[in-house]
Amino acid sequence: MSLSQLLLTPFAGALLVLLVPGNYRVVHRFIALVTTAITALGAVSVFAAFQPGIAGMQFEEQAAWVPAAGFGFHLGVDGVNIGLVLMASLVAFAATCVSWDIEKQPKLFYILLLVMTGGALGAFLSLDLFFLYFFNELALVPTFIMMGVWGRGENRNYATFQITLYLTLGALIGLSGLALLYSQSGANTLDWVTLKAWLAEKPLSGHSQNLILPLLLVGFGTLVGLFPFHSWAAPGYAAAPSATAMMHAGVLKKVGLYVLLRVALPFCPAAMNHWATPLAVLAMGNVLYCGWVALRQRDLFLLLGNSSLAHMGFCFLGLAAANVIGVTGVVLIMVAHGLLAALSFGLAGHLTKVTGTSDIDKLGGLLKTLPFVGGALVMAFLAGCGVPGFANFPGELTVLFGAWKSFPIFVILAAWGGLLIGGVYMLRAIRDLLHGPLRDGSIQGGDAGPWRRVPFLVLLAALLYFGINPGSLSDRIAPSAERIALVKSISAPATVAATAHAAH
Amino acid sequence: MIPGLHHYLIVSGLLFSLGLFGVLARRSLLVIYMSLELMLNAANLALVAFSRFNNNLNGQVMVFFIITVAAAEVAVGLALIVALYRKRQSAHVEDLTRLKY
Amino acid sequence: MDAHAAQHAVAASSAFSSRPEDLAWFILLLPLIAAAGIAFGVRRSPFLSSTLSISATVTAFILSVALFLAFGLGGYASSPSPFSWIHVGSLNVDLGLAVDRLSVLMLVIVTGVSALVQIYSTAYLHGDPGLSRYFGSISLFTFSMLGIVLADNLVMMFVFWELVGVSSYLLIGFWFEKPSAADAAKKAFLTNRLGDFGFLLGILVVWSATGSVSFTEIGNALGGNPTALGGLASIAGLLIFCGAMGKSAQFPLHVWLPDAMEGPTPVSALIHAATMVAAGVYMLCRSYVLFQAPGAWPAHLWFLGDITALDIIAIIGGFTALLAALIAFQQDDIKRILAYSTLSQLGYMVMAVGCGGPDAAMYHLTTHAGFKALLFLGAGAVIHACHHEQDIWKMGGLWHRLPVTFRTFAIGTAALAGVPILTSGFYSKDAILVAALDGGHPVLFGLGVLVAAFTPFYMLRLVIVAFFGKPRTDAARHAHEAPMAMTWPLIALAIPSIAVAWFGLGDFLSAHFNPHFHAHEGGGLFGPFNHAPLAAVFGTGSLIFGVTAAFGIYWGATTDPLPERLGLLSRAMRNRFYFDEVYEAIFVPMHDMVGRLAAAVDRWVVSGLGIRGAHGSVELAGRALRLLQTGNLQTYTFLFAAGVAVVVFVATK
Amino acid sequence: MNYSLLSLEILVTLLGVTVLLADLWIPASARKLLGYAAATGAGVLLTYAIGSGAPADGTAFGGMFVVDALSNYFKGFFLLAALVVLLLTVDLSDTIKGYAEYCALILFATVGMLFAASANDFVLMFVALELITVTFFVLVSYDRTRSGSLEAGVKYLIMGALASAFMVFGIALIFGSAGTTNFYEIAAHQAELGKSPVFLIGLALTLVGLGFKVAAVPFQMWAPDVYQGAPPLTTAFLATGSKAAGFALLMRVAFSAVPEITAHWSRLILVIGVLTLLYGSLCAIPQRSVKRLMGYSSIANAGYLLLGMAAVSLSGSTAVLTYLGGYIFTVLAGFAVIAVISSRAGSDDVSVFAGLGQRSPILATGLTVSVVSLAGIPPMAGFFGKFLLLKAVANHAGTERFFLVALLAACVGVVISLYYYFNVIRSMFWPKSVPDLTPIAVGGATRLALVLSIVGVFYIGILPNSLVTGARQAAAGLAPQSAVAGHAAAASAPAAAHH
Repeated sequence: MSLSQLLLTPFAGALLVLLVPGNYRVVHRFIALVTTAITALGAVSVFAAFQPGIAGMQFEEQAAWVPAAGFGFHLGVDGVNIGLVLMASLVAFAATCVSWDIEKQPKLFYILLLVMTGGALGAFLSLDLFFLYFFNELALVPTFIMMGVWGRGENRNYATFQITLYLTLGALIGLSGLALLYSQSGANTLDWVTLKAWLAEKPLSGHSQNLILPLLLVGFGTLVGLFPFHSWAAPGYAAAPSATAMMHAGVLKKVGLYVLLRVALPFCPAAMNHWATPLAVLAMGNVLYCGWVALRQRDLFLLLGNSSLAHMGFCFLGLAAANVIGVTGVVLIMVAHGLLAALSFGLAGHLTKVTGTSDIDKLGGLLKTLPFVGGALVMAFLAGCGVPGFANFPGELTVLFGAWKSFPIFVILAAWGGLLIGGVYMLRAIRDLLHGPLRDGSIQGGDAGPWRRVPFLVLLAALLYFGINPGSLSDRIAPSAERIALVKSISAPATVAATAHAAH
Repeated sequence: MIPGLHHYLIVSGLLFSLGLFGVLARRSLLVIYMSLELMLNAANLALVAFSRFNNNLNGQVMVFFIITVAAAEVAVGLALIVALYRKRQSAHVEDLTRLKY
Repeated sequence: MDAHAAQHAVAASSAFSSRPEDLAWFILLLPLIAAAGIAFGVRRSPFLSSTLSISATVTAFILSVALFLAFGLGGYASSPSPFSWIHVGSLNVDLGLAVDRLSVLMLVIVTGVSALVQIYSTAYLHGDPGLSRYFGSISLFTFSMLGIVLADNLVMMFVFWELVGVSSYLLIGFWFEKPSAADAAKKAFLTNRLGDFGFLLGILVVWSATGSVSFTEIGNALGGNPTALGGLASIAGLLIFCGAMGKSAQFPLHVWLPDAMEGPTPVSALIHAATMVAAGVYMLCRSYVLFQAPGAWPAHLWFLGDITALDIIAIIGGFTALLAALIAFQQDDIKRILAYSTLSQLGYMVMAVGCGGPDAAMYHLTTHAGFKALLFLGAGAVIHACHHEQDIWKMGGLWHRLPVTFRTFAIGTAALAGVPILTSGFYSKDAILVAALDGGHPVLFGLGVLVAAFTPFYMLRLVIVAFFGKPRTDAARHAHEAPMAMTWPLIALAIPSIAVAWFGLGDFLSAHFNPHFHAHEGGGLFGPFNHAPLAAVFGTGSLIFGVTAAFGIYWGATTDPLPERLGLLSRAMRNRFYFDEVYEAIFVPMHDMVGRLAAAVDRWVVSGLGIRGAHGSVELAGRALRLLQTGNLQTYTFLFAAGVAVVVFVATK
Repeated sequence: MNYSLLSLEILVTLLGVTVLLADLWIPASARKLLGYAAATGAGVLLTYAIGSGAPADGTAFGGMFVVDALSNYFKGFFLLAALVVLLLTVDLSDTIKGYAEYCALILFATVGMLFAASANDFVLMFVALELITVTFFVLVSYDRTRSGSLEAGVKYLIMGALASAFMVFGIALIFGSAGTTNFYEIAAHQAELGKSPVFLIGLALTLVGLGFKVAAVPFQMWAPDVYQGAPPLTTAFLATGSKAAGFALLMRVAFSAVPEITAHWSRLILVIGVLTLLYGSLCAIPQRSVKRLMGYSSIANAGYLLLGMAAVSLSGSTAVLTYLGGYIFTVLAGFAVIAVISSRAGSDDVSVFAGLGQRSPILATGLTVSVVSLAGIPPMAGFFGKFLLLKAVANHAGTERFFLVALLAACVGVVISLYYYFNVIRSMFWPKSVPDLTPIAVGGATRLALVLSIVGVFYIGILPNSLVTGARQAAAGLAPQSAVAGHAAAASAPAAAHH
């Protein structure tokens, strides 16, 4: 399956759903499900066909689009995005599965979901930064609409308003950054490969870099929920329907990081060095501050939202480290967290549907009545506090290793946040939600039936596979990471004096 | 003494300001409209003066255009104002504030 | 990269070649397979689950013994070529197995105890609805534990370290509906996490200094340049030790172990006697090479002078041993007495490592694994017999009602107390005392002797109160012997408690740590008295002292006479010296307070002022600005003229 | 002289006259035919204009009238706007008193726009503008029964007359100081003219007149009232044709008459642009009347376009032209729907659009596409246009703080605009209160017009290449080289950004 076919599948599906009259609800669901399933299989095949150990792009496809303005349609995967593509398509499939019983305007819902999927895939696949942005916007808009229409909770309108405002502004600021890149580079193109070659010849002036990087960091950082631009995230996910939360928290959120990896790191190296420490500080804001906020949350979705923000902190730390280990770690986390976030929000959604509340204080002992969902949720929570065997662990470990040389103190803080703060709120959630005696009113329905388990099992399987065998990812990532990393692979062993000095 | 270009310009400038003042200060649509015509004529005066002193007739051609256009404008304008008066029994700007904010 | 790929291929091809050490792979994976089989296959049937799990473990045990005999005695370290786990830049982590004397010995212990415990559990937990889950978790635990044992690099050890934490979390919280159990599980996991935090940092320090995480490579690096760790040598050692502190429940992280007794008793026998808690000590021995490096401190910690990491470890160990023993004096819950005794013994082992006697520590670990598991299982049998009564003062006179349990329990006690010649405990404890002497720690030696006197005291207190005298409750009165499935694991465990000593295990271990080691002539059963009479005599003396004291105080007692004799001190002992209270009072509120603060800031400042503020001001600006559009032509013309003025002014300026 | 250059203008005039005369014979019952005829005529002329019939470049009336890439580019869009609006009139013909005259006036206004596109002399510029304005006085107040319409008409009349008074005075001063009113001749002497304050004042006053046309702050006051009061179709034509004509002239004057002075004024234009877009976006937030909302939105869009002009670069002008192209389709699609609904309901309050999703999918689609495109969201035309504009501004943001600020202000403006645009969508598909759900019948002509504009919006959004190429040629024909040179002096933009 070629990349363009992979990209077109969801849109084709959306068109198909559009053509089927509104009252054939089952057909809509079926089409959506099949489409995403095909997409997922295609992504798996691409992932399998992808050759590890090659740094450059693979399966490239190119077409002129607006030569007058220097935009082209350019698809391709390297180590940085191949894993994300796979993750995105898996999550999309899961999201379609969990939205099986959408009652209100299912047709529109599935169309939006498919457009969202296509947009996300397009953002990850496009090597022309214009199209990257284009597809990202294309995927964001359905998010807002889905939240506004199918969202839950009384303050969903405000949450929708907030997330729309935040993400659009963030995206636009990021876009300004890209536009500046376009003009400052003088390459008269936004094609990443061309730019990379061009800027290798004549890099951006320090002035331009210091102009572009802040815009990129603030803009795309906002899309990721970089502290202090994060407050849209938790309430947003609390208000979003499961599928939307899964897609956004899992997939779309990563686009921001992806752009930072692709653009900020290789194109603004000097500025990146200059901004590394502030960025690391903000990363601590995510890891510690959001972690502490999560400690206080008594709403399941708010808890998950804040914890996913905390995870993003590790990504920013790796980004700040900017060496091949850190970058690889960032990508590992992006993939892992995508799967994990989707899993958690999917399960939380199911749980909320069954029990009718997401208030942890009203629930308890659910493991008894919902063995599958409960068990899966336990696994999700454990994965969330960095337990080995799940994909998050190697990612966070790698980031810590990568950042150790540059930011020992921040690594110590991050380890504290990940191992302890994370452990505390995750285990507290298990304790209050699943363990202990059954609370009254917790139960109105049953566990997930065999079919309902499929999405969760798929995500869990992926999490475990990459957790047990992270090499399958890292061997693909590392060579490409080497290309965009600033600090090339650390020469070991470093001088002990330096380390000793750095550590204190 | 022989009036020079600047004399004409000063007069036309005065006329223009007069017209503008009328537009800004008066309440009756008709008066305002007359003041506007005054402003146009101030421009005409300036044009004529310029073309006379630059020995360049284009300016006077322009004047003819302006007069014609102004005539058309007046025709339409007065028709409108009359129609409005018929409708509201008033041609005062302060009665003309249904569309706002 | 290609190099890695090639290596990877080699690994894959050669991993299961016919070399004996490759058996280790099967030993490691069997329990995992069992766990997976239970999770995805026979979950529905408790019987199948237990059978699957037990058979897997037993097979693993047999293989371990085979491996032990195959070359364990030959004693050469070797490791199957690794699978690549993650290779990025200078971070290379392989999943390789270290198969040497240490690990094969541990393999035998872990698989053996695990097998017995599982057999025992079939009867102990008979009819429990969660039985399949239980066996699944226990298989997972066994797998993780074996992983720790076999890991040949720090990261892999950390991975399985965490997994052990998780699986013990599942086991302790097996009865998760019980709030106390759920809390205990949480506490155990988080306390361990605190230790792991240090462990992880330790790994980072070592990696950045030596450029590798593999034990052999680190060993080579340090061998080539002993000061490779530079100023961080001692710090690194202590950080690694933090991990041990967590798992082996050393002061100040010891608080989780007693609470962990909320889990099913067999679990306590497995986790809190033989395996998990031993992991800390094992890890210290495994990474002993780090501690042999000359200690050094960063510049501004100069005041620590030439105190080495080992010294600190020894002190912590000794202190834990004493503290736990004292607390054990005044516990009434049979399992808690054993728990604190375990703490005390672990402190002993850690102290041994600190005194430079890892072989002694491993020796005691081995013997202790046997008899402490025995004691726990025995306690389980007692509890089972007394309908889940755990207070020893509510028992009494059980010795003739539970003959098998009593005899085996007595043997266990003897071994723990260290009865000379007969029991294994004597030799291993003696080894530790010797290590303390040789290591030049007279104070710690004295402390060791003291603990050696306390141990028989509180154990005999338990035995006398629980098994002798008159039954004090109906439960005790109608107690009856446990079924076969429970009794013969006791018997099976009783054997090593006596017999281990006869195979010169100590020399076997010493030879591992010290290549130039050759056994003392005139070894055998009376060896200790020959070559280190001081330690042996003191050990025996302390035993006699403890025993007499115990008989003197408790023989025939119906209530505990100590409180009025010791008064305040005994209250403190009873309340575990208030450690939990202090922690509850400090750490938990600290994080919660910060959390509350952060949440408030997030709610009111960031999203409150930031977002709602921006939103409000924009909306307000809109509503204000549109008022300009009065609809009055006069306003319009005026603004127009003003605009013209401004534009003309700016344009011509 | 070569009349073929004026062929379009002549033909459209004839078409208008024909419609007027035909009205005398055709029975009232068959009035629709007039609309169809006018529309078909416009359509034919459109195909003729963008097809082979496009006259070769050249000048007439002694250089007053020029035909070049720019004029052809705009003329295409003027005819298109006329065509769509005329199509829309067909189904509403019963509601329009004096239908034939209405069509004819639209055509005459179109003639004015065509001339404007070709004006190369201040005199012709004035005449063309007045032709447009005076026609629109009538068109705006055409619905004489509604006092709103009359009020709007009078307001437009007064403000328009005021603007043209200033402009005429300005032209007088220009003539006085330059001795000519021809753009090329002025361009030739702009160096010394740039120093004469009289000339600068005159130029400023002239630009004021154009600023009024495009509704730029501080000359935007009329726009909301007129947009709201005028008949919807008039508003549609006002928002597309008239505005585009304003920009056509603005670009001519700025880039082919006085490029260097424009380069010096780029900051002034930039500031005006920022104020305009912020004013439009902010005031639009609390609006209930959709037509008034569109009025403010058109102010905001004028702001974005001015930013593009302020860049004073080829890429900037290209962006402006591209954006205008997409904007015309977008606005037409929106007003098509507004016209149908408001003429049905007699009101244009947002609540009238409630539940449109169920009532008439095609209308709902039309308005949604329009609004979403206005909000600048892919894959609509608005997105690409805005992107090009931001890019053009960004070209200088590297060197000039002003432009960086403008860039961020534009971002903020877009975000604000999302807010009110999505209100419209929400009320269409997810109304707060349950509206009447009687389906709305949509006539064939309206459908055609809608489909035309919707397809246009998507086409430009997804395959913008042809449009961008055209716009680029048009901008290049605008003597941009000197503009670039002038600009390079003023803002020293990286040369690579221009080609």
